[in-house]
Amino acid sequence: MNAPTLFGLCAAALVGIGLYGLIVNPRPLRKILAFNLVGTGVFLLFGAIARRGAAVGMDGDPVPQALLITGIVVAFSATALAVALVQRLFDEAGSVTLAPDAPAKAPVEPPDA
Amino acid sequence: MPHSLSTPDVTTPGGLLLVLAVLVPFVGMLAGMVLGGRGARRVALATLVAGLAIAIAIADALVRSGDAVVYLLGGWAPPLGVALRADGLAVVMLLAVAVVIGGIGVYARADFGTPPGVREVRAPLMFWLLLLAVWGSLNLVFVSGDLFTLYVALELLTFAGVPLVSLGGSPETLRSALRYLLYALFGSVLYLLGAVLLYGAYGTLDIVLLAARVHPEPVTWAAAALMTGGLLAKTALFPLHLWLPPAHAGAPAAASAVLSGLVIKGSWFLAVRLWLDVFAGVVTVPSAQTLAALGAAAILVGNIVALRQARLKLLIAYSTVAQIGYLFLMFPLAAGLAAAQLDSAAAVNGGLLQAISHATAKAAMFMAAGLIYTTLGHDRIADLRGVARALPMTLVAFALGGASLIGLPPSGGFLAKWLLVSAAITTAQWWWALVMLVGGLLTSAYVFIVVVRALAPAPEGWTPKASVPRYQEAAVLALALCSFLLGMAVFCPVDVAGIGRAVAPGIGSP
Amino acid sequence: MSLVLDIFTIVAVSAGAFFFLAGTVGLLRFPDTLTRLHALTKADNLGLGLVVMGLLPQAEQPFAVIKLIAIWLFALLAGATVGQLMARAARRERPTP
Amino acid sequence: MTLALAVDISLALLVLAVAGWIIAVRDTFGAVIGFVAYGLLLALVWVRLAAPDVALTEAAIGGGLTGALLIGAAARLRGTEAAARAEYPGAFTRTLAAVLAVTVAAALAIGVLALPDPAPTLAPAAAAASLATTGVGNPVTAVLLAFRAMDTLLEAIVVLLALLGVWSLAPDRAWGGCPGPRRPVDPDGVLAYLAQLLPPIGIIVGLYIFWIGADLPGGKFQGATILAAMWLLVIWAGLADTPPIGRTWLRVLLVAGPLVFIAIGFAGAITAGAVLAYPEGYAKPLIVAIEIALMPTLVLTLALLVAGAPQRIPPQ
Repeated sequence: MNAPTLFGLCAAALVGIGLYGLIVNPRPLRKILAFNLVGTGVFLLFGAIARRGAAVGMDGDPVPQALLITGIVVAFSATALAVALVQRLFDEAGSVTLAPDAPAKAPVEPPDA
Repeated sequence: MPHSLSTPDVTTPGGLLLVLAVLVPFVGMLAGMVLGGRGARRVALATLVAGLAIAIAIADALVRSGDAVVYLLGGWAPPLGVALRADGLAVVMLLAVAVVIGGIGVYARADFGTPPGVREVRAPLMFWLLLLAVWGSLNLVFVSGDLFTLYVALELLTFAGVPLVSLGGSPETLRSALRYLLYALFGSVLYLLGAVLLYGAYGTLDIVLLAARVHPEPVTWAAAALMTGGLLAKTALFPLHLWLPPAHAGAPAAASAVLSGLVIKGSWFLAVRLWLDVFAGVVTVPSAQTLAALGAAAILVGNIVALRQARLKLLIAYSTVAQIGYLFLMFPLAAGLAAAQLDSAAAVNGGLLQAISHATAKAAMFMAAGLIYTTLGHDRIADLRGVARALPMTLVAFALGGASLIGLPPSGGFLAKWLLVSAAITTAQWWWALVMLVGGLLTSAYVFIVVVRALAPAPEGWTPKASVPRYQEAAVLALALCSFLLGMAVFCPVDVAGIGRAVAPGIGSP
Repeated sequence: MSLVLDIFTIVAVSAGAFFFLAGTVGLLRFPDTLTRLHALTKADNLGLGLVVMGLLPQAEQPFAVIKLIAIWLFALLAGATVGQLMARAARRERPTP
Repeated sequence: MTLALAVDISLALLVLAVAGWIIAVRDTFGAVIGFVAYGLLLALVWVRLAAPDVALTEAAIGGGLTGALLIGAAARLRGTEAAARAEYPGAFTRTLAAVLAVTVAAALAIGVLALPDPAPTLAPAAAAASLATTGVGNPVTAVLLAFRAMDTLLEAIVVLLALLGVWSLAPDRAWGGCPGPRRPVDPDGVLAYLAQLLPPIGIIVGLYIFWIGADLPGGKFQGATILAAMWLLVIWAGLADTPPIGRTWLRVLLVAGPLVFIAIGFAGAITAGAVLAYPEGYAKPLIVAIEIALMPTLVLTLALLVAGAPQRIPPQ
């Protein structure tokens, strides 16, 4: 067992933990947190792969490391958009439930119907 | 070894056009953001023209050279660099999207203007900027040859699509947008996971290099399953479709057209790209059958639920769920043809045609529903009386779009389904043909109901709530005609979609 | 000489780690927000200070010394500010009897 | 080696424990606090994986900015906690989710153990190419701005697009106004004190991290995050307000970075034979120029993403 393998396995477990939370927890903010856990698991796996690619005096493969920076920034942007949506939903509706209402009444029926 | 994209990695003539196809819409978005208000709309409409010209120029370069158009960004060849590649499939999609975006742009000109006396209004500005962003992202999905760049493209598409859903700002649309965002993020993170595994196993993210390196082993299967699963969630294939109908039906009509006609095709196209080009030698016929089985379920469930809708926009949205199903029937058919040593291009072309004819027809139908809503003040299907009198052109467009969805000749939908059905019969997979037949019957039922209701005479003294500009109706009709006449593509002298795909793709072939 | 410095490093870092441990135990065991904050800020600042002090002789360049001290100062500043803010929030939520 | 492995194992276990706690704990606010700690632990993991650039990014963005964003939201949504409790899915869904999660994790674990040895790597190619042509000492920066410059350009567009998305959530009446609520000024408050003391130092640190990025770990994203944090600190202390999003200067600064990037990219098509290529000998100055142009864009975008949707028209 070496560090890349260890953290690779850790990444696999993180993805699992995050996926479970993403599906099970009904609160949007917790889903966003869980999504971030899955995301970090994916990044960690990529990091472990980068570390395995150490060669020619480099401590790791620079290509995945660079892509990781991009990935982290993209994940942050996604989180920001999701949080803004949750807050606006809270401002408008007073609650943030995601429970799928009967889809048929998505556009509210006007009273004269 | 099936290796369908066999182009050498050098920049080809016209390669620069691919960069332009991706960046010009984004430059338009950036410029529109600075100019704001009316400036944004002007920039967007100018970009629509420029982008269409670029797409046509790329098609010209492709047909002229008879091979894929390639551009090496920064002059760096993969695996270190990133290549843009457009084969026939990509170019057909580029062209189709440019046309549909153009039609939507003309239509939206009326709905998303800045009223006089105001410097800038939120919804119109956002619509034009997001429209350009959707376009740039889709073009990137079509031409990028790198799995990570494709991930960024998918995220761009999500970030452009989600605000379109909540453009109206009501709690219901916000909720749909949030649900959509969560599904989409879930999908892209699974996709990225697969891409990461592939890099770990094969040391490249480039599609062509990967295609040459992958071989059937657990890592590849895991990557294929994760990426496909993620893309299915983003495409809203049954049973991951629940986010789609409320999201697409709640948006403004032009935004619904973008979302339903175009956005979901991005992730679908990527799934096709992966299955035909990267995983061709890895995925098995049973897995392709599974995809198609989900597609078949989508066709049946989507159509039946669509039939039960009371609202026109929701009906059209559920019909999208069903039509997505057809898009996935091509996988086992292409595999079956390849396994029988036959040219699988027929099935692939069928799938591609289905994507294009649905894009045009669905955009036209959503926009038609928007015009009907404006005219009547509601979109209850039970009460569409007077539409035929007030909006004859629009009703014709709706019917033509519906005909394409049903698959009546000479529509694009007809040709698509004909190609798929004949592939199904050739490969002795008659059950898919049966599903398509039943789906067509159900589709014709709800299109028929809507048209008949709309043909009913208006009550005495009824007047439209608002009148719509003639050019909006013309834009809708033009898109619907595109879809209806797409079947004429059978007379096209060159098989454009097949260019740059040297070896016929073969799922499951050894 | 280097042996003396190494021993100093070991002693100081160990002492720092002990204070971190004590602070963590306090965080978990103390009854209310204010006492927990006390345990956290006091023990952690002291712990970090000792760790930084212990590491100073191991620094290879003068710039690294400056960076280490800066890290400690920033942590002190952040800890003090956050401690203040949390204490105020705690007092607002539950006025002292 | 065994000591290092012991450290790694405890770190991995700690990360997993915190992750599990984030999912399991009832109180969302607590989960968010846990997430910030998780981000810092992950930064340590990145150091252990010899990825200092990623460690800096993770600590600054993954832990810091994301944490700030989520803490604010969790505090506002505290009242909805009780209502959500009734919505927990039943045992069937939970079992299904657990099966799916375990399957995916197991598949990944098998994948990790089955990765080829020796690992395929682009490090030699990157080393050769970056020494030969870019003149940038930090190979990660060379990847970001030379070999895969397209991704970095698109990423700058991604953050901007996300900001547009956040802005699109403004109520119509607040369009063109200031993001976020107005923070009360508390001149004697400890936060205001910190907001006066820290930014000068923070700006120097941020610029330093940005500047060394060409040759050492660091770079524009990490530096920009620190600068954005300083700005947010000043805003939260009530010493300054967020700028109204209708301002032309703001919009120009927001798009300037990507536009300069694109312009230099297309100039490469003429001077160096390919879009996003750099002419011989000019690679480093041009890369630094792009980074400098991207810097204000990133600072503003990152900070405004945390600040949220416009909420109010400022009093004239």
